[in-house]
Amino acid sequence: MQDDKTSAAPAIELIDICKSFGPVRANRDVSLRVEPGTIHGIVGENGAGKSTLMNVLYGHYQADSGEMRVAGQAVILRSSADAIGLGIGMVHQHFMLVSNMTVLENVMLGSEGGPLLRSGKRETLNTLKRLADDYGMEVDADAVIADLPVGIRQRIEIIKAIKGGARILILDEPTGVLTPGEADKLFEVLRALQRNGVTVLLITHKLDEIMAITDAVSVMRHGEIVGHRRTQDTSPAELARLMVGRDVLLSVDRGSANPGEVLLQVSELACTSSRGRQVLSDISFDVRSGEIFGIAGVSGNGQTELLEVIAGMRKFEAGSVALLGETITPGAPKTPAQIRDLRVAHIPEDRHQFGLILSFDAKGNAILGYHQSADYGSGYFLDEDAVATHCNKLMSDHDVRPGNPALAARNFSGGNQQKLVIARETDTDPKILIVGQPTRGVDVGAIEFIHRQLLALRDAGCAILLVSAELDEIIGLSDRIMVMNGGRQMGILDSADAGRDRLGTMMAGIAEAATP
Amino acid sequence: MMSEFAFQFLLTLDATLRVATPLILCAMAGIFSERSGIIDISLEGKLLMGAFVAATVASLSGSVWLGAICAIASCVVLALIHGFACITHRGNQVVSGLAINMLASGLTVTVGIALFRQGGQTPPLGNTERFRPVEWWFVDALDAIPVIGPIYRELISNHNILVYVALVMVPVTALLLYKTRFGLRLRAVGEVPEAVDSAGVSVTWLRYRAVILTGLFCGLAGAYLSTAQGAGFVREMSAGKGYIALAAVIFGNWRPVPVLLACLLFGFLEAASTRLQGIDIPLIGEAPTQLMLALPYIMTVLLLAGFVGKSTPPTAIGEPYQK
Amino acid sequence: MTSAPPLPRWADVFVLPLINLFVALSVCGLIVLALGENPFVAIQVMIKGAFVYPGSLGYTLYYTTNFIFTGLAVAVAAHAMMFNIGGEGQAYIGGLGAGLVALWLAPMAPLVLVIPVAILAAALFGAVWGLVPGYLQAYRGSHIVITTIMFNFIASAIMVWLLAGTLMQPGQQSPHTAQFAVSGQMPKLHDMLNALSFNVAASPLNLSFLLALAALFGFWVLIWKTRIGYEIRAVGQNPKAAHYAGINVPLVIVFALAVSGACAGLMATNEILGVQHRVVLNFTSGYGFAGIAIALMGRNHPVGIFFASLLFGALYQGGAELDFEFQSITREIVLLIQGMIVLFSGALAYMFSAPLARLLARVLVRSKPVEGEA
Amino acid sequence: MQNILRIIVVGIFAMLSGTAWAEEFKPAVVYDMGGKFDKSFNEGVYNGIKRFEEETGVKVMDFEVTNETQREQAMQRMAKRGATVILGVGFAQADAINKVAAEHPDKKFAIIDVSWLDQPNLRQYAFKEHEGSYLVGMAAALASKTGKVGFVGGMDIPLIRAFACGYVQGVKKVKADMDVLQNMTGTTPAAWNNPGKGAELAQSQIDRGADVIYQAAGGTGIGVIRAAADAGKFSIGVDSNQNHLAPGSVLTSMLKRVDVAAYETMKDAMSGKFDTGVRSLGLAEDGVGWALDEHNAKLITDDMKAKIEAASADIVAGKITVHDYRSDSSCPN
Repeated sequence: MQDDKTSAAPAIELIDICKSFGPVRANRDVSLRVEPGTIHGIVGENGAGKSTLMNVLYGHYQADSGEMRVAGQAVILRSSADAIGLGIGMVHQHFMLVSNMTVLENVMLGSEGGPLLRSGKRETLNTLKRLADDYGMEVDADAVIADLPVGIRQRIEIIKAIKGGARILILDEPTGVLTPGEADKLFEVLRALQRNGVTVLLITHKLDEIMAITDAVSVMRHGEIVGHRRTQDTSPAELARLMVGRDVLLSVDRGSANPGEVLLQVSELACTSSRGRQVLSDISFDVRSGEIFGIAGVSGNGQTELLEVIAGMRKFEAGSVALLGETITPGAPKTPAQIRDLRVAHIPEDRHQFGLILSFDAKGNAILGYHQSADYGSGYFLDEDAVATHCNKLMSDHDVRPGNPALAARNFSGGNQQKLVIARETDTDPKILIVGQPTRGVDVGAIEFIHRQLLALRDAGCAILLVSAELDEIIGLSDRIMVMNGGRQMGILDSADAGRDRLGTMMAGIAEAATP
Repeated sequence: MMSEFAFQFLLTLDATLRVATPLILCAMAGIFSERSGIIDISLEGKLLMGAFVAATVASLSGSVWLGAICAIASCVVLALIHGFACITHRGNQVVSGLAINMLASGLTVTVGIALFRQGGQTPPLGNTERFRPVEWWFVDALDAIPVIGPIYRELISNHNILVYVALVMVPVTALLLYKTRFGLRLRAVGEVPEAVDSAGVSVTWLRYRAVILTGLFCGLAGAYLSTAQGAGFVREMSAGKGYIALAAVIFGNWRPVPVLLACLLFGFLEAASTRLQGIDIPLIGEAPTQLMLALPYIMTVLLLAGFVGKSTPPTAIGEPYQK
Repeated sequence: MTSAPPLPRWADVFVLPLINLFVALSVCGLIVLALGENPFVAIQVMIKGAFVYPGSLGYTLYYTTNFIFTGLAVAVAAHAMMFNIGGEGQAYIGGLGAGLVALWLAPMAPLVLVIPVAILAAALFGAVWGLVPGYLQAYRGSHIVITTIMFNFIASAIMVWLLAGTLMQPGQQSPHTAQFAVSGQMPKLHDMLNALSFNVAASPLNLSFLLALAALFGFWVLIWKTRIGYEIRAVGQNPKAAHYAGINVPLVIVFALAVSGACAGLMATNEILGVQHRVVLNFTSGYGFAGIAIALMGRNHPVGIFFASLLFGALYQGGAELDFEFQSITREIVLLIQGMIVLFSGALAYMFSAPLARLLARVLVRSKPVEGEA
Repeated sequence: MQNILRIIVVGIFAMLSGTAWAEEFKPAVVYDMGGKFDKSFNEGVYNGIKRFEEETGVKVMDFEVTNETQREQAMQRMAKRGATVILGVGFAQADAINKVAAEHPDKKFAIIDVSWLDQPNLRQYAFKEHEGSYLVGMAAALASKTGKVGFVGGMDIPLIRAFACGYVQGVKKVKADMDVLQNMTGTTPAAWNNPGKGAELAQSQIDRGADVIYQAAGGTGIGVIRAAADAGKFSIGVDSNQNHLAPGSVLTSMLKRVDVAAYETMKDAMSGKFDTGVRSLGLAEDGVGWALDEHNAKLITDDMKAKIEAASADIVAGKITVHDYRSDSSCPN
């Protein structure tokens, strides 16, 4: 099936692939060529459409339109089985491993070699041995998955993907959960695969990995491919800029900040995820009244966890957070309600998961988090008229359209949903505002409106902590900028000193700037 | 005196086996469905339907085997309804199970009255319309031997053929689950259906096969109730046994051999409570039969709450699979 | 990933449930046909039996009362996305509470004191029986469905033990308590109306019916008008957002289950205080499970629950009439109808959703554009 | 024209006055939860009703209750449908009939197995089950080879204790040191309808050495009879003649002539001889007895038959008094 190198038919060729989920267009006219025997990177922010694309390629989803060719042949994949038959293997972001089964059983799954397991087992053991010899991927066949470290689990995923002689291997965010050492081991394996003629597609948002291992790279943004580069011809900074885009052009003159007292102080914060991975380590900074403190970084480098810790939504292991003089420590935590009562407002990163209850109408969402306030009722009861009045006021003040408090939140456009969340959180005249991704999935008109509001709030003396993956947004709004990478802070810059290139390289975790 | 006690204990064990048989078959049925990720609280309804159809067909045709086959078929139909709702239409598995339990309650009595006009019962079944106990070889010859003789006669021989079938079904289930391709995929689909899908195996078809097996085993259990242990169908004769079997599945952590032990334990509680009824036990007083009958439920609650042991249900149970 | 156009709200709330009900009844009609009877005649008999004969409306509303309470029990929990199928056990234990109060207090206190206390006891006992599974779900992670099933059986064992033991009326043949003194008996509506010189046929319908209507109203207020109701709905619709909003999610779950259990417990006021006037075995006789069908059909809304309860009340009362009229159909057909309704309105609720949406989209396409589309 | 007018007037008058105008005889019976084909108590009543229907050609309305509320409701319905005499089956209907009878003083009511109510229009049947049980107890003792016999009751209530007590007295009359194993199926009405458990209880008694088992357990008893037949032992039927259920294994049946009571009720009501009050039916009244027919003829030896009939005569004559458990809630042995 593999032609000689001379024929040079692309291992994979996608032409104008489109895929929508309901109203959400996950992939728009995606075209991609992957040369055989290369390691091809695909980078992009969360939600850029990378995983959808790969699932289309793996037959898990069917594209709405577009063409796909494998080794020059046009193919139609109806299921994963078709993809497997064409020699495509995939390692998913979330491991497809059954944790209470053994390594051997997991590897056999789907290719048991007969109705009884016995003969298949022997064969699979041979395969495991061969792969261990060829690629140095040694595993204990009888170990139960649950007992194995993440790195080994991923190795098993790779074994599963290539055991049947796959010529194309797709890896979706393979290093997201790996330690640096484990990631290095993974790269060795990938190189060995490449030497054996396997084409590798590597999806990641970690730029250093792209630079370290790929031959070529495609950048995705908002469901589209925004650039193809040969790795040797590009730089992390360029990729970072491509990823986070430059379509957000800030026309607002933000004027100079007038910082006052420190309202929010984070000291030596450390936090581990429920899976035991260190997601924040040694984070320290402070935010003053009247300033916007921006946190730059590619998504998934600890920003989410940082916001959640400050908002009282996540337990943490060490350090402290001081909000308006009240100190939270792991031993003395506060609930989100207690923190909100301190007049700390929180615009969450993901409005669909946290900021809104989509099935509730706009009224109901207008008081989410403030439903215990005396403004919206007395005693145990909610005063519907007061809520409706409040919602109407929010909607007209913040230009939420349509201005219908009885319309369910899911029926508003993304921009108007976000305006509603921002309206709710800023209307209380907060002392501290923590904001995550304020303009993600928001149309251009609304972006400007939202930016103006944040600045007005700053000028009114609010301390704003802003997390955004949009580099231009961070640069355009922030007075000071902290860059995060891998759960650590890479440095804090005055926005006057923060050029795109400098931030880009810091975001890629490459250079660490001196802390002013 | 002591040997009399031992003999009584032996007989209680013997009764345990008889009482536990429908539990074992139902629980093995439950293992298939639940291991594939589909909650099945309709074991009860299927058991009832199986019992009804087995007795009805046996009574009308005179053939107990035809009765058992039809019982299995009817339970498979119910299982397919469950599958259609839960797998194809991704409906709520608990609601679907409840619906099937209600349907079974209503249908058995309605059809029973229409057919036999006996208040929902079938006529009593004659000997040819029932499964009969099977006497093993050398029972009389071994009688003379102390200990082994009585054990052989009472505990091992002279059981109904379906009792042996139920016992055989446990290793069959275990082999199916742990030694075959189907079993490997079944175990995987209840944990991580995405893994099965991405390995190129149809989740839908796999789960359908699992519920069909559930129907099959439930049909046998139903046939045992009305044509082996009993001699005819009476309304609501499943009397919560399906739920006890479900409790046993949970208690046995969804694994065949522990589930068997749980069934035997629950069966023993029932057999013992029957025998201890009204008897004063030293220190305890009158045997607390209600407590003994409720013990399976109480133990299951404690287990689920993590107060005794740990229950690890299949990870994907209860969640419809959507790509 | 079949993405049908969204179903208009009115169609979702009215048309879809009616289609589901129609399909469920049609299947039952086919079964009646198979039994050799005319389903239309059967329906006529049921309607007459439920509404037309003297006193039949009273019986219908008496059954309706039970269904309102158990339907509410399921609905309250459902708003917190909890599946309470323990209504049966909660009502049973609620009956114990009402019974204990009526037995002990009635001989020495007037009705105006005994009845309210007994009602409270019913609610309280039911609440406890709902709260425990709620706690185990919220704080220990036990599956609420399995726990409530088990609690039904445990309740049943406790009641048998008590009614055949300590609480059994001495010298009696069957396991039930002694009859309550008159001040422990909920007044019958026909007695009250007759006292006001309206001439109404006797039926078991009693003041509990008004309590049920009040509970429906209270439920509406609780869920849609109070802060805690807001929290319950928020937890049910999006627990993550609820956590973000500072809501104590596990506590709200426990609270919802306690209210749910209390509603189920109140069913005992109708059966025990209103009709039996003593605690009897198995007085719940499946009403708790039927509550699931009620809540599913009524879309967890008080108006829907009322009409669904009325439908089921009519089915129960009219179903008894089938026994008189037909040789081959008995009231067990009602169980069958109940099962079909749960199947089609519950498990297969959305089977007709996508086709209906497509049909409506085709019909309505020219009428007006949808507002606020993303 | 006048004729038509007269018809109309009479018709209207008839509609208004309902029952008062031509008192038509309309009998009704309300069976209890076991249903009229329970092979036992309810079926006995059904047999009596059937005989009445066949002899007179009058159709008897009937209803089988399936839940607690329906007892009263069914009787009310029967009364409203114009029933002139309503028969309730079993003590569970006592409360309901007490109430409905009071509300309908113009109608006649009868109930079986109840003796404690007080309504002027109510006839109550009480049976001396202990006398019949005494006779089958003798039969059991005479037929037993192991020296142990058993008793399986349904729900544990005084009525069933009376069965057991009479049985024990009969057994001891034959052989004073004989063991009688006793079990009750349960404490709830479900105990009447659990043949599986009945079979288990019988098996446990057989395991302990009993070779004749008397059951008074409604539908549960079917399981007892089956288990005894499977094990090659004897069982004794109850209420109806159950000898045919397992010919050669059912030793005899304790007859409780509820069919007679039902037939008599209807017949008396039809002929206007319906008197109220408590009717106590024992051996003397032929209300209880033991069954001997072609199915068990081979099992009952002449000697057994002679001894049982002698005892029966003695009881009728008052030479033997069988103690009724219900009189003092205790059994002499």
